[in-house]
Amino acid sequence: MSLAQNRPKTEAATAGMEAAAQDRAWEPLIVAFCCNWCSYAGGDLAGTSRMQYPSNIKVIRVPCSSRMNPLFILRAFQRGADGVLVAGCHPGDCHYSTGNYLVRRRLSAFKRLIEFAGLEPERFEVRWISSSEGDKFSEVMREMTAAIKALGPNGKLRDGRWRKIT
Amino acid sequence: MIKSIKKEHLAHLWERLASNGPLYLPVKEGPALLFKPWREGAAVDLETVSSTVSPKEVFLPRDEVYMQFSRAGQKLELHPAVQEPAGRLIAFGLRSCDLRAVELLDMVFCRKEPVDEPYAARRENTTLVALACGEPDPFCFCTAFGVDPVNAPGADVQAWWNRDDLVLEAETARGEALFTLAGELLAERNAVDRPERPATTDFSLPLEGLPKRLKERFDDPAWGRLYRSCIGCGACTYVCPTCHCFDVQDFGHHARGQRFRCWDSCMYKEFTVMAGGHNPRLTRKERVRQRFLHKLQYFPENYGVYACVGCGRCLRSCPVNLDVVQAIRALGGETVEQR
Amino acid sequence: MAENNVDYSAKIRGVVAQDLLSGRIDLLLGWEKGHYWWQSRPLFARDQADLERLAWDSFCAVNLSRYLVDELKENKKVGVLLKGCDARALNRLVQDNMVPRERVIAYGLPCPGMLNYAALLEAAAGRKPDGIAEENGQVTVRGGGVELTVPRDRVLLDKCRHCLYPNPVHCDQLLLTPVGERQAPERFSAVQERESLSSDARFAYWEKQLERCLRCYACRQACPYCSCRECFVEQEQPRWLSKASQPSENFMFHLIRAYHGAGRCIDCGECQRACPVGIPLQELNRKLIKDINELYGHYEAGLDPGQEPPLLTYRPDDPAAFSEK
Amino acid sequence: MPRVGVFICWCGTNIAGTVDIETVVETARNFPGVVHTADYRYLCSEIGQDLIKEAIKNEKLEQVVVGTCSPRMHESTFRKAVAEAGLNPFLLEVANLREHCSWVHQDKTEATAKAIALLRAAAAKAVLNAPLIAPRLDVEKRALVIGGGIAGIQAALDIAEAGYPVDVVEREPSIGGRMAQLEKTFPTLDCAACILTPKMVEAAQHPQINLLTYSEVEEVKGFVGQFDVKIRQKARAIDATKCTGCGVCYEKCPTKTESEFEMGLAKRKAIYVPFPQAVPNVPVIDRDNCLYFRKGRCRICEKECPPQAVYFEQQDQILERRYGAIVVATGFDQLNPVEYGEYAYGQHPDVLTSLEFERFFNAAGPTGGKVVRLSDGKPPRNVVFIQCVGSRDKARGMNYCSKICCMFTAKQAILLKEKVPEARSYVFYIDVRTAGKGYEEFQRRAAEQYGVAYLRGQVGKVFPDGDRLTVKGVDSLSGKTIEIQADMVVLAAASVARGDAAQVGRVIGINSDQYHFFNEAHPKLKPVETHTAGIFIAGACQAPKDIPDSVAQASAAAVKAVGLLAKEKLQGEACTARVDQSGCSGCLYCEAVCPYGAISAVQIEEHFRGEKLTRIVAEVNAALCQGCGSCTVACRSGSINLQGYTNAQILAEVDAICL
Repeated sequence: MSLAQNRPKTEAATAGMEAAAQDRAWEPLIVAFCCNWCSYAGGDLAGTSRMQYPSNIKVIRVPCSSRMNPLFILRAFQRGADGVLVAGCHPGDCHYSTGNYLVRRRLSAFKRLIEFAGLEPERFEVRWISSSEGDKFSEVMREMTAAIKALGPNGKLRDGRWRKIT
Repeated sequence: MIKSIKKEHLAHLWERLASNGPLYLPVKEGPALLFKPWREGAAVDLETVSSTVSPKEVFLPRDEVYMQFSRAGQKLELHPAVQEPAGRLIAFGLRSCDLRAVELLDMVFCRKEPVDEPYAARRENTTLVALACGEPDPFCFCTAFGVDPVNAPGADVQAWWNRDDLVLEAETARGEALFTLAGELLAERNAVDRPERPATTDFSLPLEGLPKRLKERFDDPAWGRLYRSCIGCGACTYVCPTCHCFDVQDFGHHARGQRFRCWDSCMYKEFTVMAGGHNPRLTRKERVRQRFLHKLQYFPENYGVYACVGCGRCLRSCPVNLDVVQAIRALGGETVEQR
Repeated sequence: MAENNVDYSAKIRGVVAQDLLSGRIDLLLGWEKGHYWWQSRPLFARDQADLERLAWDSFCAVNLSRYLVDELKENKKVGVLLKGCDARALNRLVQDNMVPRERVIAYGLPCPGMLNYAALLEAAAGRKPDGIAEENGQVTVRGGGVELTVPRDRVLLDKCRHCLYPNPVHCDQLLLTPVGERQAPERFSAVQERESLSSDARFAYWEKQLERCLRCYACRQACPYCSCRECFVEQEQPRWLSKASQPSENFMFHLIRAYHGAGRCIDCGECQRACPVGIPLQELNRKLIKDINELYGHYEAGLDPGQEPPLLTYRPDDPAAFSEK
Repeated sequence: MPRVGVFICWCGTNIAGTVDIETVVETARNFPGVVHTADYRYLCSEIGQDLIKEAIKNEKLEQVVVGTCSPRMHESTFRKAVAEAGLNPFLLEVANLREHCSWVHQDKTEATAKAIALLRAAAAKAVLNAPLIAPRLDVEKRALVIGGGIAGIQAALDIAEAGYPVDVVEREPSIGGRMAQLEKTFPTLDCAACILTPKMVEAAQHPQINLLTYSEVEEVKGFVGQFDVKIRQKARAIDATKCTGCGVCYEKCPTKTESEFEMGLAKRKAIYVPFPQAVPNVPVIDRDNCLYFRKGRCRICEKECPPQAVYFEQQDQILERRYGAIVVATGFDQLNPVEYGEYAYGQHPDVLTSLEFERFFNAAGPTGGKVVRLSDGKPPRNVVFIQCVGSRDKARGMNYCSKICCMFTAKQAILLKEKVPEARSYVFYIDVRTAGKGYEEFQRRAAEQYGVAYLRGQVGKVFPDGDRLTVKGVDSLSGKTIEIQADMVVLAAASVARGDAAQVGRVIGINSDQYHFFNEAHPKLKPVETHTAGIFIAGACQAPKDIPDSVAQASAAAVKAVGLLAKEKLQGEACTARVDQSGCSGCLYCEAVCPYGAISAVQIEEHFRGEKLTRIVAEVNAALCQGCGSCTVACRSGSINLQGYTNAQILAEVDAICL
């Protein structure tokens, strides 16, 4: 069995960073969790309106932004996401009345916590995008991709093992 | 062969010894003392008697990969874990209790078939340097289990302090190889007397005939009193030099992943949960009893020796001060404590 | 306090003995001395003889509230000795429906803060202390024929240093005289210090701290808010995280452990005290307390069980920690 | 590993033009579980759907993944297809390869790579899909209309005419609402009472309509098809079964107080009907003002009442009833312009709101139908109408247009000219908005035939000047300052949501906009639905609107309600939350965050060391749950999970995307 397993873990933590940097043409991976009723539909509208944005964004549909367990966000970072976005209806417009009001509290607290742990603020964002805001959807996606590109690959919270098995 | 080195030159020695492979030694990390591979600037502490966590992870890492798997369509494929060439390890500064514990782990993992290959490989490649204890910690009670704080059988090198000199005596060929590696950093020495054996805390433990008495007292109500303060964490098992249970888990995704083993603790309620949900050790009572009986009855029955070395780590680390001494006192005496 | 140990212990013993012997309670949760003078461990007293061992001194750090969850399965009514933090812990458990309050008799013990053995060792300056005496906010450490006196504040447990509520709230009976107001402690100073660092420096700090995590879960087991029957950590379906000692897994565990206490953590510091490798866990919890207080109004978990935890409610005009444009 | 089939749609060239279908299909073949792959030009076509159905049968597929347009577009189509082939419809997962991929990216390599990632995520989720069955719910064949104004009356009549019983809850002692306060209506100048009163009577006499006046909704629980509503019927202190409506009681009552109906411009008695045409024509005793209720003496009305209908001991009644659908038509208020100090409202008796002014034209109104100054009883010569008081006022956070003011001002100016031919009207306006059939013509008539002077500009200040009022404004067309000596000033105060609209919305379970007008589910396509299924809105509670719009919306809401009531059973939400009781520790944080009250505590029994213990756990009412999943995050132990979007499924999607 490998002795490398015994390597000090701090090295393993940066291994993800190194591995990502080694990719010749690094492109950030951004996971966007969008609520079905507003933001996902906003994404659909961006599509129907052919509003281009970078393909780095990959959307996962959730019924409501209040379905967003912070563990999903950490999981994405652990498995190599360079940025994570949660998008929901504007406060007051929640399909389920109050979901995004709760999200605002939950994810504000969580965002500050992971920033406290050392994650750059740009890497985790929450945005309100309505179903009629196709333009905003594509703009947010462009802005976020640019911000993450400027930051470079994320090694923090990332699991060094993931790249080995993938 | 006896050699020595001045205390102030030790940093050079670490650098030299670490050049050939990881050099594990006690390093101060925050308030904890941990066996870690030496790195430039590491706060090596050879004074404190016992490390917070035992050095067992040198041989039994907290996690290690067994194999990899991948899946395409309906087909599942297994692949060996990526092997990296085995290198030499040096574990420096283990105490006599730690050495005794290594011996116990050997009994479990490599003295009998089936041999645990990853453990055996590490053990085979490791040079063990024992360090004699000066003044023991109040938690130390190793002498109760027949451990000699200044003399550790099984070590490749036995070291002890002589004022500001660290004196080292090679006991094996591996120990001599270490001297060769250290080269000019170690000075030739004439024989130096080993330090006197210090007194450790005397808890007056009734160890004579203990396994037999415990066996009779499996259902004693005293267990029902003893366990209550246990909060069910795994601190005692993880700091313990002889606890060696592990779990096997997967990491990855259903398309690809790896299977690894990692430390586990019999104090966790999930430890014995079976596939259908049944848990034979339903409450903390059964788990606490299991842990102490394993150390004090089952291990002696199987290997003829107690699986406690009196290092005192559980006395120090248990958040509620429930430890092996407590257990022996409550259930191990001529009569069972009635409260 | 140690000077008058016997008196206080005897006084407490007197009151609880009446309740225990009259059958008002079936069990009393208190403390007794451990192997060493600096250890006081949980006592589960059922009769007068058990009560003889009851001790109240400066080492009764263990929070007894959590034992109520299991002990109430076997006992009808349980009495429990509670320091300030322990009383808030009981409120936490009551609010989370883990403990039926009506089956508990809570005896409050105003607490001057518990002492830290490691700090006493340091105060003893290399000598092996064999006991202490306390008077007027001073602790005298005896050892090796010498006596050294230090201010009590210097040898407190970390968890007690910034205690805001040393007097137990919502108790059925207060057994001792309330202690005076603590001087305004700088509860968030460590958090602020960390906040002033760059992202990378913060990450490096936490990486170093969390690297030594054993995943023994003592922090969780000692914690009054970690009262779940099943923890996400151990769940198999789905497997949120494994027991692997990997930095990312350690981060995930500790960030979520702290996050699950968002708006719920009573800031008792048992997590940090229980940690065998001394990870400054309370900093993560306090970060959340500080932010939630800043964003959504002041809230102290455990003080008022009737007040809704801040993450279970909202105001339409709440601020956010992200852009709402 | 379940047997998975993956189907990729070209969508003509919509997907295939940007995504390399062949590469995607090749890659998908090796996804875990996949046993079958296919692609087709238009998967949503009948042939395309057949392709899926046949594969399900031939390849014994257990899960289906389609890479197509947005699931918001065709998920239901493919669910149906899957169901027709004998699979549970929820064993289908959609990867959005069009709106979220081929339409927003141009580089074929990039788009193809992303398509694979999205498809991989869908496949990873699919293998964890479980069959789900949407609950079938009963429908209570009765509707509730909240609010008895013209919108509520219309909705009630339409529902009743369709054959369903309707209860109308009106908080005032009579139905009629705001329209009852109007003298004439624009643009026809019909007498409001002449067209409203017959409707009121029709509602009162309709066998399917039950009027609950002087009543308020206290609680709405339940869900579409089964709303359980508590209605408080306030005690009138009159036995309505005995009362003949003769009016002797209020003739004899010695106590006077301000009439709400007359906007405080006239008095009414402590026992009263709000207006002569009130329906029902049963008085109410105003307990705050009645001498007997205040001081325990008087009882004149009781003595004088011929049929002995006065019944002081009457108590409020709580009516609990189940309804299948609810129409909310709670109307609006007119802004109290007292805070707009520049207009001197409240400082001078001749500064009025338009609704107050309206009452001057009514024969039964405070002035007996004469338009006179309240200060001296003389008819006014110069009347200044000020538009947009509180509307289109960004500075004060009131951005919207109140819609009806331009028209009612034109109407009042015309009525004024008819009553007081020598009077001159001046209208200060920002814009004149007359969108509506016949509206423009009507306003032009006011300006051209009735000589109403329209001045484009805003009034800076109104000051009392002796017995007259000086109005200072700026004509924005000429830029000149205008000063008018006015005898009366009429303020077109904004139409605002009812003062307690937000509170009412919370009780009913619908949300409102920043101005507290209730929100429709979609501004264009669902104008009368709300986000809560089974609750509809009509009239000015949704936004300011005139009578024809209110009536039209009321009929629309009625049709929606009738459509619902006509259903035998309703299909509930399939993706609902579910509790794993073994892990649930009963903290009930889930209950606290559930917007639908779908979660409650239940006691369960467990065995522990041979003894029976009881403990509390959470339970989900699947009929109430709408599947938002907020509870799953409040649950730290993951013991409550959302079917269709389980924790395991979302994690699998994350992993797959990060592969």
